[in-house]
Amino acid sequence: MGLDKERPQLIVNGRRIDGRAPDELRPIEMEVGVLKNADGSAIVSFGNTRVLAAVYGPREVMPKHVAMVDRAVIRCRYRMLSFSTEERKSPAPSRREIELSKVIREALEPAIMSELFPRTAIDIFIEVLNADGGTRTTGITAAALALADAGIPMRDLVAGVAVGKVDGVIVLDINKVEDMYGEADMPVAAMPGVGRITLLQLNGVLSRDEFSQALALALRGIRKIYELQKEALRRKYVSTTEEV
Amino acid sequence: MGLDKERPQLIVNGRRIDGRAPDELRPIEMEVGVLKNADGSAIVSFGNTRVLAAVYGPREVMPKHVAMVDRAVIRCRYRMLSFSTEERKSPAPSRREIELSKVIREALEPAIMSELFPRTAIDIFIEVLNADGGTRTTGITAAALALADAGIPMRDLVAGVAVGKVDGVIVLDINKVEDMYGEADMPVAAMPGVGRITLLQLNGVLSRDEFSQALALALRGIRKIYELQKEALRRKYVSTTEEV
Amino acid sequence: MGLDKERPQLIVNGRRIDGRAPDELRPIEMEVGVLKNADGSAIVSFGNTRVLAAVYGPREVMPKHVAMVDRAVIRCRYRMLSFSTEERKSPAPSRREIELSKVIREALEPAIMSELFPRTAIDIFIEVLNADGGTRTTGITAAALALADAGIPMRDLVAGVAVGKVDGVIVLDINKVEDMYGEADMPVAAMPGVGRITLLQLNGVLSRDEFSQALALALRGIRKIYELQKEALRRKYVSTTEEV
Amino acid sequence: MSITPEQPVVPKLKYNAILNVLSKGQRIDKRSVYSYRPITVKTNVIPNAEGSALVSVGSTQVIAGVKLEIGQPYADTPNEGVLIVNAEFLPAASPTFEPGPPDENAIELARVVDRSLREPKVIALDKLCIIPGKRVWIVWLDIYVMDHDGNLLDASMLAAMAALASARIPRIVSVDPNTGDVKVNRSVREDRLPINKLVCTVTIAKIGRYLIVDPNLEEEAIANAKLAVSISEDGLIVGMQKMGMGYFTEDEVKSAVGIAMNVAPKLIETLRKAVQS
Amino acid sequence: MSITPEQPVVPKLKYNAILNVLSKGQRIDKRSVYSYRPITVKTNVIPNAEGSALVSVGSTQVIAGVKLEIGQPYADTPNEGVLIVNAEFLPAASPTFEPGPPDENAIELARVVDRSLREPKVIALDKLCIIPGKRVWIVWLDIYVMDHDGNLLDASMLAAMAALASARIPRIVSVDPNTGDVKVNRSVREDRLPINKLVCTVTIAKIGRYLIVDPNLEEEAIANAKLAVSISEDGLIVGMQKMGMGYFTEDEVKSAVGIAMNVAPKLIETLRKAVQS
Amino acid sequence: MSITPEQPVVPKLKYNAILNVLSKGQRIDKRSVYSYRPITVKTNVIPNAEGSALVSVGSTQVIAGVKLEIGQPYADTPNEGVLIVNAEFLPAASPTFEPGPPDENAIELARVVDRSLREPKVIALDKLCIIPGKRVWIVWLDIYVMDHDGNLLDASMLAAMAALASARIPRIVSVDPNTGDVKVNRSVREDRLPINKLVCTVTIAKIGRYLIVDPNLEEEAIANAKLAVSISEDGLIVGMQKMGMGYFTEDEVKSAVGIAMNVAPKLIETLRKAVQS
Repeated sequence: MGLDKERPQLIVNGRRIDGRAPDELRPIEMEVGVLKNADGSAIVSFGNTRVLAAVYGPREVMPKHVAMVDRAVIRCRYRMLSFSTEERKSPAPSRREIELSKVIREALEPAIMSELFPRTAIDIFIEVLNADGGTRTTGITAAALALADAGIPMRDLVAGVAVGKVDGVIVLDINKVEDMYGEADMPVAAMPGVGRITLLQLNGVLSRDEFSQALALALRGIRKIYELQKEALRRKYVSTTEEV
Repeated sequence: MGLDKERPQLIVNGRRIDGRAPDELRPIEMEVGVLKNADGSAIVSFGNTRVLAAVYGPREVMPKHVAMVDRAVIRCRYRMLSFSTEERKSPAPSRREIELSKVIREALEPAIMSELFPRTAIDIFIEVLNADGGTRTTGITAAALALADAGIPMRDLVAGVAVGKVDGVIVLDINKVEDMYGEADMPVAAMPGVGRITLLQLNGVLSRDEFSQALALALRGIRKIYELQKEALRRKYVSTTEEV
Repeated sequence: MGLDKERPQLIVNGRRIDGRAPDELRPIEMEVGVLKNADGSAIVSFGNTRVLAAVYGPREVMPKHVAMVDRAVIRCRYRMLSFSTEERKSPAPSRREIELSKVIREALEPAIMSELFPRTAIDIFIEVLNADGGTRTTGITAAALALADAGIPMRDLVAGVAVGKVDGVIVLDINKVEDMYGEADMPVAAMPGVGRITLLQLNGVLSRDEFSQALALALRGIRKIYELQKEALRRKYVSTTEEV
Repeated sequence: MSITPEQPVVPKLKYNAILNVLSKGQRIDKRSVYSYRPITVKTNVIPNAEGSALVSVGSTQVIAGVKLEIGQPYADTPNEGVLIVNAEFLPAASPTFEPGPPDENAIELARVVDRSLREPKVIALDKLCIIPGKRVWIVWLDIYVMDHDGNLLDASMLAAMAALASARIPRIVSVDPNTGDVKVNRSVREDRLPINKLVCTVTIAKIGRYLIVDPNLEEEAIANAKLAVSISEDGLIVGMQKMGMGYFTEDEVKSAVGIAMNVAPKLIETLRKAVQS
Repeated sequence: MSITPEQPVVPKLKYNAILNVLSKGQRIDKRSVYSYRPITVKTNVIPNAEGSALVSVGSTQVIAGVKLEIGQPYADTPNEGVLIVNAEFLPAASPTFEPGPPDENAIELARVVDRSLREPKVIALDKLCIIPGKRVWIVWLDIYVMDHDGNLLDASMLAAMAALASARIPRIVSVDPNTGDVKVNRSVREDRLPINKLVCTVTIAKIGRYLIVDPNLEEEAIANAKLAVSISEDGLIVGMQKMGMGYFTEDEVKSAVGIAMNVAPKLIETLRKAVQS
Repeated sequence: MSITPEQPVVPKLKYNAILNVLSKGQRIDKRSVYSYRPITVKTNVIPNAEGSALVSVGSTQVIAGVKLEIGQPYADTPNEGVLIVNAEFLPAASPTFEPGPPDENAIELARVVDRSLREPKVIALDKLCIIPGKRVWIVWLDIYVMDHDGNLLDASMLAAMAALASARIPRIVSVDPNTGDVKVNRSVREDRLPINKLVCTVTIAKIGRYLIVDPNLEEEAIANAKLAVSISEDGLIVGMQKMGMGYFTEDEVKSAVGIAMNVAPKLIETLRKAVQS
């Protein structure tokens, strides 16, 4: 995590730098169906982290040779808009973005019933509008909503959150400052309804006990986010119905 | 425009920096059929601006999926050779070259009877040999000759010229210095025989009246260039006939 | 070849900077069949120059339009690993690597009976593990062994070596220091059994007599390398047979 | 290589319907020929950007952001800040957009916006010098099209202008004129980015013989050509770009310019309200 | 765009055979479920590299090399050296690998190795400063996969670690703190690159319901998912990465971590022997 | 990846015709086997270039230009200018050339020209130093093939040599040895670029068993292989490159070198005339 100089104290009187308790999520907002053209879309915010996800598909695959005879191919791109970060991000795809596109795809694959749509593609675009920690897990949470909004059959929603260790304390939903100066950052995504962990990364140092504790905290947080997802979809469904 | 320091006086006693009157074209040279391999080619000079255009087609399209069932696709590339500018130009395609390739293609499309050649491509290569202002309009003028030289049916020739505003005066066929230090640069292309404007850009600031005046001046200049084009084609036709 | 400052004396008492006589090869090692997956492979060392060659094919061509109806296409890539040179080499393909891939392919083409395998590809990958002069000729020598190891029918093996002129003396198998400070570097490859020269480049200045002398010396060296190649293949064949 | 784009398929029936209402001075979405769809402008939507705006024009959505960084001036303008404009069409915005670097359409859009800002000196770049000849503010203006329902240029110009006019400059903590070392505290933003005047573009599409403003996606699909006219709040023409495979007559061009000059003040007013709030 | 990869075709018979022996706590190549294939580590195989290692794990072969160059530190760590990790899958290594820049799999591998080295401070970067704020050693770590028979990550991590731990720093001949000019004599190498601790990764594959370590190519082809756990010689978890299109339950994750912690000391021991010699 | 190129289809009849005349010591275009097509060299054709030349060899046309810019020397030659050679085959030049960055043929051509200039020290780079170790002239030599009717290398070498030998250096207005600031007035060109000697290449093609110089496009299509020999005006061999998928015997190589040495003086003479005028 680097940047030792001027390292701020991250836990004061049991409270975190933004006033949260260790096991407290940031304020979460979810809006489904925000774009006209995309088959499904959602914007999700965890505090100042704000991510747009859009889904097209199942649709024809171009080039054709990429298609699979027994399932839809999932294509996924995670990107940070140039102005989403403190220092302007160059628009050229970074190695980080390439890796995250892969792990996010692998976090969503287990949930999508791609076997129902052979020879098609399902395209997932995740655009980070503003980055303040936890962008990949916020992106997964938004992508799951966009997939549902597109009417793509899923085994369960996928929700994600990053836990971490800061000033020796295991905390939920770390923000950018905690990520930068903390001892560990551990993004986790899961299908809460069926108990399946679909993304798990650790960037930092933990003992075995700390790891178990962090994983349990992440899964508790994910369950809360999952409830918010279901509510957001219900809201969309209700409002659409009302419009009719 | 920029570069305010050491800005030269551009109009002295009603004459421009190269001695021309405001409504005077630079010396123009046109040579048609300068390459052996290309189906059509031409070199056109407006003063020190010198541009080569070459045309291949109608010919088979590769890759095939680019072809259109009801017309030929027009492909167009505008480029500056590395040594054509005062500072060496990097050979990587610049954003400027990409934009100009598009607006030049759109300036030529209305003239080409592409509906006669479905499933083929007509390729237009414009190479700026030396740049002294007005390269895109010189390139369009050369490309129209190369298309005619290739025997491609056209509704009319296309001719172009850049007008501008320098030291408050609306002038015809601006050169590099006038472009750099002037108040406005406005490239125009048209099919003079049928009164159709096919390219129109303004880079600079004009009042509505100045704009009307500039547009009229451009169209007058274009008509003169058009006569020179027809003469150059006649010359080519006569000399070819004589050879036979 | 540049770098005049601190130029070392390259010939002292008729001996070269590494103690060799002018017509002496460096210690040469050859090992065939070093990889499991490749159809054929070999590692060859000339002194500290160490090159891996791997061959796949004849195999299906992708993309299909690259295939030829009357022969196999040969695809060849020469590369230097990042840590193979004194200053780290950037992994982006250099113009030098692109040229060498071509001349190496053209050095191997005459030997491969590609007409036996129409509509297929034979892929040759040459990876320079450590560079100390003569990497292209060491690569050709290794590639010929890998092709033989892959069971691809050949008119003859191809072997190569670089000769040079250092301190006025024509020498065999020049190393990096001799290449850098010498007057000429001349890589040669040939099919010794049939007397065919398949690669010939000169980087430096030679009189006509010196050139003839250098070429003759190269061909003598190549004949020795050729014997070592045949021995290496025999060794592989014997050990494989023994295993059975 | 610029290549003839694939023409969107518009059913004959649709085409006739559009032309038919146009002949009555109307649009298929009930608008008059010279009016815009509903416009919304939300500023400061991106906390990490020094300025930002999310603009919708009908269903078209564009987001623009401004990042300010310390850098070197161009050699020929040693005492001025630097403006760099980029535009990208997000693949989320349309089923026909593909991921990858900006194509010729996005590049053209960015360059038209750039010229429309640069020529009338919209940003007071001369006030963005920190150490003459050495250090100036670099103004990165990035435009992303999020949802494409036609007339991307006008929406992009509104977003760009609103993002610039609402941007604030981070605090400069220290300046060492000898080494060129400039320390910035990004968490505190102070003065507004200095803006000389507001500018908008008005895009006029030609359908058959009719001229309309703010074409939506269906109208663009059947338009012969478009003319974008950039106009500053003081009523000058500050840029122009003919787009598309068709042509205009001299009279059509003059009409289009007249229409644009009539419509522009409303757009400028919308901008002014958005950035004052 | 990351895209669902082509699934290798594994005959049903093979699949059943592998599962069948697994159900008896065995592997098709006779190994036990938690044991590695034979490992060899050869260091200093590349004379031009400051450090290098050729590692084989069964038929999988990886070569790693370290180049040390003088460069500038990052602005936020002015007194520390810089580590840059790259990985490439050579087209020689597998019929499915294509020439070209690293794909997402190679990039992921490099980044997992990078994090596993960076987080536990494997290299004492603070000892690689030459002129504070100006000149430091840049540690270029390049990993090339030469032959692919499964479990590229663990083999790559072993090669990376062995190359670093056997690297020696070229002699610095002169340093001018004012100009930042540093002269190096590359033909003389002196001190070892300072290493704080050894680290390895243990990759656990899930096949059906079974967890195994060090999957070979055939096992990887039928594995649902993999979990790589990076472990330092002092027994801490210093990195983790779930890979593949499947999932793990919470219990499976905990089991995998336990297995990794049991197996890691043997890998660390292998490394220690290789770099001491 | 270098890949076997598509072979141009040459009708058997044509092939036999060419071989038949060759067996009589003749060419299909009436030339003798060791003679060139008509050569024209026009210098100073590009006002913005410091040096330029348009060369035709039969219907083959090549344009070369020299741009001189102020830059930094290489670390190992601190007191010498820098030469950078690029070549591009314009898509205008042949129906088979595609737009895009230089392919392996263009890169090979540029590198052969580069070596033939560099090895015999054609340019007196030691006279192009402005501030030792800091500022030198960078000589950008760019070669564009405009029309391809065979033997691109010899035409390119002629154009390159003529462009260099006719180039003039812009006036240096001021030099500040401390800051490295060099001011140049590009509108005034003064001294010639210092040239030590003239160099040309002679390309010999092998068709069947026959050796010919200056192959045209049809002859190249059926040639087994080519050997380019670079020769300086003082009669030394200063470069060599075997090209193509065939081979030469030792005797053929020696014959080719002999032919090249006989023919070169005429090319040098052509160059001398062109650059003196």
